[in-house]
Amino acid sequence: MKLYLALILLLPLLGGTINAIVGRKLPRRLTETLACGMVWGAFVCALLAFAAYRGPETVELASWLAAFDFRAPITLYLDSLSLVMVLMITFVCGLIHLYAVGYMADDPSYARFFALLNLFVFAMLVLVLAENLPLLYLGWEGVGFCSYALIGFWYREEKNATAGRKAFIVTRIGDTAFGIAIVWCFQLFQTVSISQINQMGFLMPVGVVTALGLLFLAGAMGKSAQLPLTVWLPDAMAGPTPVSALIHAATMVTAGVYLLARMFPLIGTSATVQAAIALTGGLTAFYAATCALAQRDLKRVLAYSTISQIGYMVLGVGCGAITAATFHLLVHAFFKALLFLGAGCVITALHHEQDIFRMGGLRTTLPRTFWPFLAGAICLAGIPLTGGFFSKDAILLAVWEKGGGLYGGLYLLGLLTALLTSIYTFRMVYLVFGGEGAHPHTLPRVMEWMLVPLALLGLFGGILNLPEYLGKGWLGEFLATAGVKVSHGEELVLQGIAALVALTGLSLARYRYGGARRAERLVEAEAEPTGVTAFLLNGWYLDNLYRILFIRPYEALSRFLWTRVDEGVIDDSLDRLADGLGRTGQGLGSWTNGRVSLYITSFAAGLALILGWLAWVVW
Amino acid sequence: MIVPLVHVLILAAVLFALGLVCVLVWRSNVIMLLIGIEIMLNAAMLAFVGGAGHWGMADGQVFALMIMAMTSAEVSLALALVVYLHRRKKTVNVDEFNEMKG
Amino acid sequence: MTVADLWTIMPLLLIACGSVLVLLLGAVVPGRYLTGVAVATCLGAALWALQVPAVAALPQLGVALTPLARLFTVVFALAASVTLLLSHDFNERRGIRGEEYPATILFALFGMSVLAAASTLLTLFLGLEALTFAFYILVAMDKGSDRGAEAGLKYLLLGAISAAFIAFGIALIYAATGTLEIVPAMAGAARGIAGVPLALAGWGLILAGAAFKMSLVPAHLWTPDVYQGGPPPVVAFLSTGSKGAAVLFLITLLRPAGLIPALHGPLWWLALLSMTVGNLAALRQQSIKRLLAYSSIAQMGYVTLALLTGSREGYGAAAFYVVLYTAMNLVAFGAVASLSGRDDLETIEEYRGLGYGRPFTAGVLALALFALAGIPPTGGFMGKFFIFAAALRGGEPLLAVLGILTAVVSVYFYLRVVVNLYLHSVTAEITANRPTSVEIVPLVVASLVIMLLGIYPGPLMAIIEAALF
Amino acid sequence: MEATLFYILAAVAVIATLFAITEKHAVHAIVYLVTSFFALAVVFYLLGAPLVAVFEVIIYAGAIMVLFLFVIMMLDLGHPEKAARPGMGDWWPALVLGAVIAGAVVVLAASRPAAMTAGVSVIGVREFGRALFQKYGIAVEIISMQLLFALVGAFYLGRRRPSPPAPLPEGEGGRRPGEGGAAREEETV
Repeated sequence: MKLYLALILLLPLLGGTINAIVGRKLPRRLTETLACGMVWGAFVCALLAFAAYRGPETVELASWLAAFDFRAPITLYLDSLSLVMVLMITFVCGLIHLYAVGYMADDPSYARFFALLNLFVFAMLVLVLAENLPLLYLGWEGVGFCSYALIGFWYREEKNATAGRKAFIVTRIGDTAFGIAIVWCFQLFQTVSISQINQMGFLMPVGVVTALGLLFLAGAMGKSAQLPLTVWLPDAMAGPTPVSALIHAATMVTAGVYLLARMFPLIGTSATVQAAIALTGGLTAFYAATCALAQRDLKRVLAYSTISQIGYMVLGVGCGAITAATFHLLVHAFFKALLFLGAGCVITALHHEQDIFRMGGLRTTLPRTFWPFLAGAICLAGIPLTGGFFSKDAILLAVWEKGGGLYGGLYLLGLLTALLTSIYTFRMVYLVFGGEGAHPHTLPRVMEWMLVPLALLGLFGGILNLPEYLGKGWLGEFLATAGVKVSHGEELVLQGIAALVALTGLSLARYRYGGARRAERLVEAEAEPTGVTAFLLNGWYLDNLYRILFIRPYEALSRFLWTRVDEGVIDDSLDRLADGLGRTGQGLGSWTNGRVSLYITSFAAGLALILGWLAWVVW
Repeated sequence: MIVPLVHVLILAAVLFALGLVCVLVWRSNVIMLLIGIEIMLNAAMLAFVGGAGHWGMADGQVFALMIMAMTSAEVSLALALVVYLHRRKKTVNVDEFNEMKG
Repeated sequence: MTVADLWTIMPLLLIACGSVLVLLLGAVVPGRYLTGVAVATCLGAALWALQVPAVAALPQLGVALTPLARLFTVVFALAASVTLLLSHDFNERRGIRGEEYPATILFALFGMSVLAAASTLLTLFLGLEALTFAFYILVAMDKGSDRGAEAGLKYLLLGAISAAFIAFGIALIYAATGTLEIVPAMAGAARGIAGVPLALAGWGLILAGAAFKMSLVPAHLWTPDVYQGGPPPVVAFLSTGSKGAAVLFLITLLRPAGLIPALHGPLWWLALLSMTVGNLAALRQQSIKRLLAYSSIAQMGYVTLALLTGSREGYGAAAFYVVLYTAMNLVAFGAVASLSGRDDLETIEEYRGLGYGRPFTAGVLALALFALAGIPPTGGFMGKFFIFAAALRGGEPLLAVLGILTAVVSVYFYLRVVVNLYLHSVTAEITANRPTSVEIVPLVVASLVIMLLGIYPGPLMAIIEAALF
Repeated sequence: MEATLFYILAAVAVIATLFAITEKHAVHAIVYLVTSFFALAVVFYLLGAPLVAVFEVIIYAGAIMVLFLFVIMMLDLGHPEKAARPGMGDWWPALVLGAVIAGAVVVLAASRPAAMTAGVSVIGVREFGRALFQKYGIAVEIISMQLLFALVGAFYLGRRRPSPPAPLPEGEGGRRPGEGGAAREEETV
């Protein structure tokens, strides 16, 4: 087991290092093979570890940090949660690597790209497998760094570099809270081992656990783009599409969920923290879904949908439903990777067009992309019997089970979000693939092939953890967490409601964007926002009634949330804070006015203050 | 010891403060500024000599001598720099050397 | 003084003889060969310090190669040799010639090693003054620029004042305790519940003087000007060796008796002000050298935070950070020096696109900046981690949290430079200098140290731990 | 008797220093300062440090002050009417800071005075010399290095720039007879 675990970590690291150092000198094929081979090798090791898995295991690889009575060796911890994560990460990342071979075919800086991609996988694996908090933090920051490098360094334009920096700095806010939590944990428990800390939670007063939990939550907010630290993620679309897939589906953003799940035995003992987590997740899910409704950029729609889905997972964790959250995490990893990769295909085929209102007709011209993409879309929308349906439902079920005012409200919010999800998903599908459009150019085969396994996994991911009335939930048993106990009837009713909601969303979207209406929407989209009123005069009363009653408030709300809250308040307050700090700094800088006399006076004033203080203390 | 140590130290403190005042006031003349530093160092020497007398050990006196030697090195370099800068800027006002700021 | 004594202080003698030798050789040998002699001296001293067994303080000598002194002699000697190598080609480009330069670098190193090994207040003071004195000369060494002389004057005036402060402070401590041996003197100063008042006054003066040497707010104002005006290789050494020596100065004085309670307040404010003022003032700084100057003010604030705890752990974190900081700033200023040709690359805009035009130099510069920002897996993260951990455990949660917050703010300006390095340059032609092989070697070595300390800090920490015992 | 002399000399030193720092004419200031240093030298003698007293006269009042005078004359600064004088705005902060510092040190020094040690003898030259060259032999070496480098630095700065930064024909920075006149005096130590 030790060998497997070491190899899982070392292979991507090795690939990344080799490519970083000599990648540019190697032939292109070799670089690509190396990068992909290392990740798939890690996947094979993960499979072997899975085969050999008998129970939670701690493996110490080397001593790493030791200062005075502080010890943090490189210790890996493999339990069912981390094992499942490792399998998912290596598999999805392996597919993304292969896809990237096709996507990056024309790019000269492929060596750096693959090196960073491999390092990214390595950092994520460290994060997942770490047994102690400093090691986890190392992976945590490594993921942040690689994402910064991948988002920002790519297109060499100021806009994208700024996006990378924004991602880095916003997530850094959360990281800081997390860092404080780590040091505080050490101070409280005299150890940084996660399993030990988790066992000692009951020793601490609830207030302390609550504070710790909130700090961890803040860390997760940053990395998983939860409210109010969501702003970096949509901008992070500046990177190349495989990176988006990597960040959004398999790795970075799920880190926050993983952290909360990992620390749940500790922080879950505080009801306040649970409620805060659930609330954060629920609100984020709803907020991002409304935002997604008004987007025009294909990748931004997907970005907001990621935020929304991560919100679901956080909501699940907040209800104590670790299994459900993990389940959704896995299924989401499959279908979101699928959607991003599919979007990458679409965008490449359309010469880097990202506006969904300028697309169309791809159903016939790009069928090998369309069908997998559709599979991903129905998973995302939660159409019955897909993997997404079961996993999302498991979370909603858990929320429902919690009962009470808060969780009842969150359940309704979750349902509403599911409706919105369904609407924006099919809006996207209809706009992108429906209607007529120009002929796209052909894609590298490898890109489209990668979609197929993901589509299958997404569609049939439900088998991983079937509801009880259909048989045993494998994942629930494997993770060995207390599942939610409900009667079959209740479960069926709830699933029926969820199915109904999803189908309603589908039909609403079809009504507005399907068939002939699609063209109208396109015309509408051409006009300026004020053109909407002009369109009113043309007499589509029914549609307008519907607009006024239903869609318009939502569009207004979502536009409001997106432009005002997201870009206005949250972005703006950060900007204003930065600006204020900058000004203060400038003021402090002008203290150094170049005149020695002031320097001496300031120096002497310092001395006078120190001596004055000492005299005052002694006197 | 002919007087209490405290009295010596008070004298030293007063001289030290006078030297500092001189440094703070004479921004227009770097020579006077350096003189102020000399006064401060003399105060330090006085404190050392007083301490040496109080404790009956020669260490303080050695330190005082070392300060003297160090000062002469520092002064010679400072004056060389002043001459060097004066050759370029024709001024001894330290505040006029403010090319760098911010 | 016996032969055995001589043997233990051999590193000091080597450096002193080396610097005089360089001066003498300057008369007969062309200047460019002298760098080799000087580097050989540094490395020789470092090797000797490594192989000599550490000894306890020898009362009759005033210096002793304690474990801590050995460690720092090696660090300073390596820093000096890196500086010498970095300045070799730089000085050619700038027309700084003659034997004075390498000799003075060696003299500065001499001062640092004396300070590291000092066992009496007199040798400690003289070591500190000797190294500061060497930097007065070095900063003004570039006679081609007006700024160099201006920076030299500013540094000298403030340095002389701080020398007066420290001298007076030591005088008061001597008057209060009657000895110049560091351990009994500092222990005597801390006698009683709150220390001897007279010695406390001495401590206050020393603290103010040390604040200047470490460039802590409000005695920091010289730093940006001197960093901007001095030749970059000299600034690399000034910001590392002399800062490190100043920290070591404080550690040496604090260790025998711990922190006197009354001093906690002043140190607290020094740390807080340095962290905030340094990081905030750097936010909008356009000149990279001034930016690094403000950054070094902030970094010294973190070190003060560690010292403030008065615990062995805090001193250990501070010593670790000093070693690390030496590597980081040597790389940062070394890269600036290597990129500068006839004139310095001044504003951040001038660094635009260098990531593509000068990949090596820009790469190490980016690495150093990441490390300064404290981003794992560079050493900067480890250093900050140890400091904040020590501060939290030493009972300084408020200051630690404030420090972490300022560290977050600091990420912004470090990344601003990195982003500029990797932006497409508007002007296609890159005027920055190409790194020469003499510059590449020390930069690579120092960069490796940064990475190594980030990934595997254990051994160094163990050495420091043992040395502080 | 000796105590009275001490207080008288202390007053002389303080008053002379006061005159020195308020004097607008630099040369006059130096003269006042020399007076102050003479008084201090006698104080040193009274405090049992004859050797330091002698050095104070020779080095401070003699060499260093002469060095100052030398530079003042060299730079032709002997015209007080041309020089800017510090105004009231300069004096107030300086006086406040000085008063705070002096006051604080005095408060701290006087708050718990150290006990008088009885009957301390004058430290003789022999004892002083032994301390200097045996106990602090290393310190003498350090200071000698520093003096050497004072010479080097002053020499370097005083030397006219050899040539603009272009490859030198002879390969080595021309070592001309430097006119670093300011640097000569420390050989008296």
